Amino acid sequence: MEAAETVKDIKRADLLQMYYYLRLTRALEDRVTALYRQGRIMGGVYTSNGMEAIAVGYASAVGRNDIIAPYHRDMGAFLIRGITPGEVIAQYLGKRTGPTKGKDGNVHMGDLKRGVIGFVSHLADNLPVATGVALAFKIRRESRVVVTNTGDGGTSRGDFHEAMNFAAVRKLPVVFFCNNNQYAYSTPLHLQMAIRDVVDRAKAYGMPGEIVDGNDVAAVYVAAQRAIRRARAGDGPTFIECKTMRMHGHSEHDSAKYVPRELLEEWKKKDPILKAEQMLIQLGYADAGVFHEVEERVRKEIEAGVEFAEQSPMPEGPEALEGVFANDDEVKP
Amino acid sequence: MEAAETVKDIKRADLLQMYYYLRLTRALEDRVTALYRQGRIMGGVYTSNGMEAIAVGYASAVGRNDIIAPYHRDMGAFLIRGITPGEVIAQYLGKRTGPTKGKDGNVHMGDLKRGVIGFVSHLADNLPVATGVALAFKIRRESRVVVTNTGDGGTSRGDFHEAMNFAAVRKLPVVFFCNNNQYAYSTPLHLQMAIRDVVDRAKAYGMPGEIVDGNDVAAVYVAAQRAIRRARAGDGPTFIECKTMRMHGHSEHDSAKYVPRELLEEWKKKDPILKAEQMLIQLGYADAGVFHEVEERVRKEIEAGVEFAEQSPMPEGPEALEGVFANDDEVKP
Amino acid sequence: MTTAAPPHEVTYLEAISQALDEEMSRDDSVFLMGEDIGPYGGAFRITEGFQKKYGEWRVLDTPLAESGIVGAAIGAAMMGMRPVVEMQFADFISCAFDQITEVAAKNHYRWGAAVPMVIRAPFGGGVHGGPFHSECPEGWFFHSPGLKLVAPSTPYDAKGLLKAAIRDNNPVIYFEHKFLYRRLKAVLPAEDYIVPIGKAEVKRIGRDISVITYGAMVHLALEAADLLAKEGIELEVVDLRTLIPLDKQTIFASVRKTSKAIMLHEDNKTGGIGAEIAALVAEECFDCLDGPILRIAAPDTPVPFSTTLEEFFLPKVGDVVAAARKLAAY
Amino acid sequence: MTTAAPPHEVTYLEAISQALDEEMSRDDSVFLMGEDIGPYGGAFRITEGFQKKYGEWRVLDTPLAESGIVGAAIGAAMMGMRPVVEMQFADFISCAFDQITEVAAKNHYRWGAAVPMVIRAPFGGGVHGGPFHSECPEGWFFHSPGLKLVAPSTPYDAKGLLKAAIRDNNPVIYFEHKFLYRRLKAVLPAEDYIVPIGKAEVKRIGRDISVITYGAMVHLALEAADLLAKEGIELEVVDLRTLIPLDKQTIFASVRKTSKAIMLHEDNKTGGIGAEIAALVAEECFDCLDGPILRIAAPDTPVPFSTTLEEFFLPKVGDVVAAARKLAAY
Ligand SMILES: Cc1ncc(C[n+]2csc(CCOP(=O)(O)OP(=O)(O)O)c2C)c(N)n1
Ligand SMILES: Cc1ncc(C[n+]2csc(CCOP(=O)(O)OP(=O)(O)O)c2C)c(N)n1
Ligand SMILES: [Mg+2]
Ligand SMILES: [Mg+2]
Repeated sequence: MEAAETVKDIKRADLLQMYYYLRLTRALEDRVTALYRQGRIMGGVYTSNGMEAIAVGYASAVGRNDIIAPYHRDMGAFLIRGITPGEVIAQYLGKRTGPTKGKDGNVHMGDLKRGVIGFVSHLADNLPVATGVALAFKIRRESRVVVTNTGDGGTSRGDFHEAMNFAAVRKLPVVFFCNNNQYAYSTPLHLQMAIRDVVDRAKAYGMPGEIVDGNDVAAVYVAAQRAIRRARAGDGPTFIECKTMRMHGHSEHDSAKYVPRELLEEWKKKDPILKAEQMLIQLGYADAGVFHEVEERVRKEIEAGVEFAEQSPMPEGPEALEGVFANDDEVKP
Repeated sequence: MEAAETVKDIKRADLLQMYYYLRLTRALEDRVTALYRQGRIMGGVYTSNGMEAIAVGYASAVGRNDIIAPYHRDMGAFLIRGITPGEVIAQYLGKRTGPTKGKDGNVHMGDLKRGVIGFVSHLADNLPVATGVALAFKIRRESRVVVTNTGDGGTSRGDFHEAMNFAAVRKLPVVFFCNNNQYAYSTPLHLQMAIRDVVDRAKAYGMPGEIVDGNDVAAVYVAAQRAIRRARAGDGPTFIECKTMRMHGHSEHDSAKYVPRELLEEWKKKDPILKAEQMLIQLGYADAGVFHEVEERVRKEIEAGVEFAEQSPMPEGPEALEGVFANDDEVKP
Repeated sequence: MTTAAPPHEVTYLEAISQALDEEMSRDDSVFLMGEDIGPYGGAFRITEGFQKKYGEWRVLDTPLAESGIVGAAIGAAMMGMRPVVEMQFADFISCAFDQITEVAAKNHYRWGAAVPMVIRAPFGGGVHGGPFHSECPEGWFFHSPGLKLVAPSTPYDAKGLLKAAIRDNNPVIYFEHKFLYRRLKAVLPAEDYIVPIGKAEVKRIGRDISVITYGAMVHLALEAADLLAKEGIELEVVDLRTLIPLDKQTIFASVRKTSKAIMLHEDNKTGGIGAEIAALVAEECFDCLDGPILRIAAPDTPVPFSTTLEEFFLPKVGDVVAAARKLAAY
Repeated sequence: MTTAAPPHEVTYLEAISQALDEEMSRDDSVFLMGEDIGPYGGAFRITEGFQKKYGEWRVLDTPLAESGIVGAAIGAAMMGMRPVVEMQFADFISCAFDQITEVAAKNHYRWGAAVPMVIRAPFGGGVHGGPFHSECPEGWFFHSPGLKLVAPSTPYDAKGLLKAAIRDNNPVIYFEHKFLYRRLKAVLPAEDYIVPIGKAEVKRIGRDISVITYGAMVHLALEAADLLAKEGIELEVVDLRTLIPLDKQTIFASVRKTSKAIMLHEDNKTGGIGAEIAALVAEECFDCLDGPILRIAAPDTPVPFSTTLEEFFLPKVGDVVAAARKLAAY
């Protein structure tokens, strides 16, 4: 996609594509949640419900040869990088056709061919890894960048600190997003940190930071583009805090009673899909008919995905023994 | 010692005592260095040469029931807490009379009875530990505080981040000092962090921070007192950056060729002992005669310490097996 | 499950809650730290209601920072408190590895400061948790002098060992098996009791082969023993309960009696605790051995997610039966 | 020492430098990261002059942050680089434990991404370093599937194994023994060579007792063998060289020949690598064993600082001699 300074600079087609991915993400995660409720899915289900704009926004800004290192509420980013709904559902169901072939579950998936670093449960662990990706680009003088994301809770971990600092010292081409959704599991922000804006953490590293409305896909996209441009130009990393709200429980088994209902009501009005629709209407780019078409398209794709996943084989037991080590010919030395 | 807002508020006796500890520290470390050069000391020798004012300043401000968690260039703090030059030398020589009975070397020593948390080589590891000390005070509603210190390099570790954040969130009674001596081993500050003042890191935690002339013992003392008062009053942690310069090599085997000579020349003029003498003279508290007396006293104490240490027994081999676990009666449950 | 149980029966999970509750009531210096243990009651709801009862400072929700949490627990412990840290999953203990092995474990040896602290680590597989929610990290800490490790297999031991751990003057890692949380129930004594650290238990007496195991695998061994008894092979099942310090006496006594030994654990085979016990037996009981010392353990891979893979990965009753038959033939 | 040596002899330390230098020349994707490795040349001066030769971006001084360093190496490795990370002392690897065991070790298994990375870990005692500058951390990683571990005992192996590690497509921890740095010298081949990962070496052929060991202890075993030969006891000394994957074939072949085995290592005894090898032997070679499998290792304590204590702590030639005599009597 092309460089944009404000939402007006974004092409209609690009905005519509982001809208599509918002819907695809929402529909996919809703479907996965339904499967979970039916007892079809083992393990946890963490959704980005109400926060889809962040992953969709940043992943839309990333170039074909760039790399992303998403976190556990970035479904849109996986999809934009070409991991299909079918593959995602297969992953949830432990099928051999999921990106990890059943070795790992839920959003713990990655695929270097599609530029996606696999998510590690241990929060913030992938931030130093992202700096290393950027370091490789810097050493080889490639104009590629890496974009990564973390939750507000994840910023409390030492690995966040070590990654931010290293990236800043070496002016690495990496963009750090932070999905500040007010909670880390049941822990509210004020028990997580004694600052109100996570972006204040960027100052500790001499890194520019900015706050963005995380529910506005265009705003996220524009901010991501700007930061990516900086990184590509050799001007180093940026930290972007996206203000948002976790609308579901931490995972689908969690009723999130600890979240005040009014807070959810308030944020419900700022739903990123709603916002995107209002924007598209306002810009004259789309109407209810278009939204309905997208909805239909998405519905079909999800159903096709469910079918693909359900018809995929489970891995055979002994496959558990495969893949601990890479082969000699897997990477050319 | 009593509360002081400026150097003028500090009592003569207190200032003289700090001066004494500056001299004692310098003399002790010089003596240890000499022993090292004679091949008498195994392991590393890290001195606080040229930075003595920091440990002497903060440890002088600490109350009898408070706790310190010093780092590896805080010899003055050990001494002020009552660990004798003899014990220190015994520690260096691996004697049974050192605080660790030969189990550990150099400044890796501690003694809870004297309120000193033992230093751990792994830099910044003791910062979370210090927050836990403060947490115990807070839970028990004791008006005690803990003061800890780290180098500029140590602030790059994740444990620094996790400790600072936790202390700030829970407003724990802990004071974090940072000895910014421009280098971490051979690594200059600009390769350690992309900020010029380490104190900027405090902002990331919503913690007040201040910069102090680390070569001015009175300034360090006043800043420490202020922060300790805040902590004791329940107002939470403070971060204090002491600007200083490492005047010796990282350890005594290191010639520190990587440090520009002019930088050392410049800082030599700001030597903390020189500064203290100028101040004492200016305040009319002391003159060359007093300084000479202190020098003499210190010399004798060091010599007595060397004698004590040399005459102390080495531990017997099988003592290596002792003390892995605490006994049942060591702490009352 | 719990609701259907008669009121005096408690689950393994409830036994843990009870131990925490009773120790907190008994001793003011006991307090809890961890992620989401306060109003939420912890990922597994073990501390549900605790914060209401004991207040915010004794049931402390922390930032998401395992190294910082454990470090803070160490500091508090040195000041005379008895912190009990909850890892949300044992898997995240890797983030606190340095504090545990370098600070907590070495403190007393180095300079005599006791660290009476407990880390609760919900561990183990069979819960479809995948590589990061099923780990058995005990092998790492087994090789870290200065730590005590316990791993209860029953509600009774879960309660008694946790109380003993809290009263111990050393850092203790308490491995609680997630698979057992709601699957086991028992009636526990009304009065205060502990299960002493360092004592294994012979769970089933048998003359033919010793199966030495711990945690969820104890139940696998007992199942296998039932099956094998029908063939006339009598397994003796030794539940280690404490992993460090090992109860060598009980282990050796059993092997000296049966002359044959199987080590069984859910942790990866290479470098696991079974290796140490096999080595000890090979060192100390060689003269009375009538057959090779067999090990049954998970293969050397992460814990796979998919049901088919995890099933293959985990030791099975059939593995114990097969090994026992093989040994019986000696 | 180096200066006195004839020009074609190199120390163990220089062998490491040579391997790094040659691999960096051969392959642009090889680069070095660590604390103070640039202008300073590293705490042990292994990379002295490297930054001048290869530039700031291939010999990268990092902030003081082991977890961040290893994490970055993992990321770079996934992008096709071959980072070699220097731990200033192996002891500090505990700070990077999580990145190593949870990210590097499990990546390929989980989602197929290779992590061709080497971590150089200067380890071991006998240098009066005390608890934090003498550790043998290999036992922890021995129990972490997905890592390869090597531990050379000679300059030849030091060079050859490091080159093999750098060319390997997996995370390899390279344990270089500080005690050997300047104590060993050898003439090395002029041409490029590697020592393949996974191959042990019989350092001395003997018919009576197999001593299985690695690292600095190899030399202890050889010394003991010389002494024992005078009494007519012939030790066979097996140098593992690679700790993971273990060369079981060579181990078993030796034990099958001698029928008696001693495991020797400097690491703490409980849960050490000797336990695994003893267990393997007890499992696979039981029928040919003529005596107990003995282990000689450091006791289960941190490494003490004081000379008298450290001397007591470390395995000694006399320990090997005594164990061999005991076994010979079987
Ligand atoms: C190191 C680590 N500790 C604990 C957990 C368990 N855990 C999973 S998600 C989560 C909360 C994450 O909060 P945040 O980073 O704010 O992300 P969010 O889920 O709110 O998007 C916790 C505690 C973990 N995954 N990793
Ligand atoms: C975790 C860790 N990594 C590496 C080291 C090795 N080391 C000891 S001191 C030092 C430099 C410390 O620099 P700084 O924190 O600035 O303190 P200074 O010595 O300058 O006072 C290093 C790298 C260590 N002790 N701990
Ligand atoms: Mg959050
Ligand atoms: Mg410094």
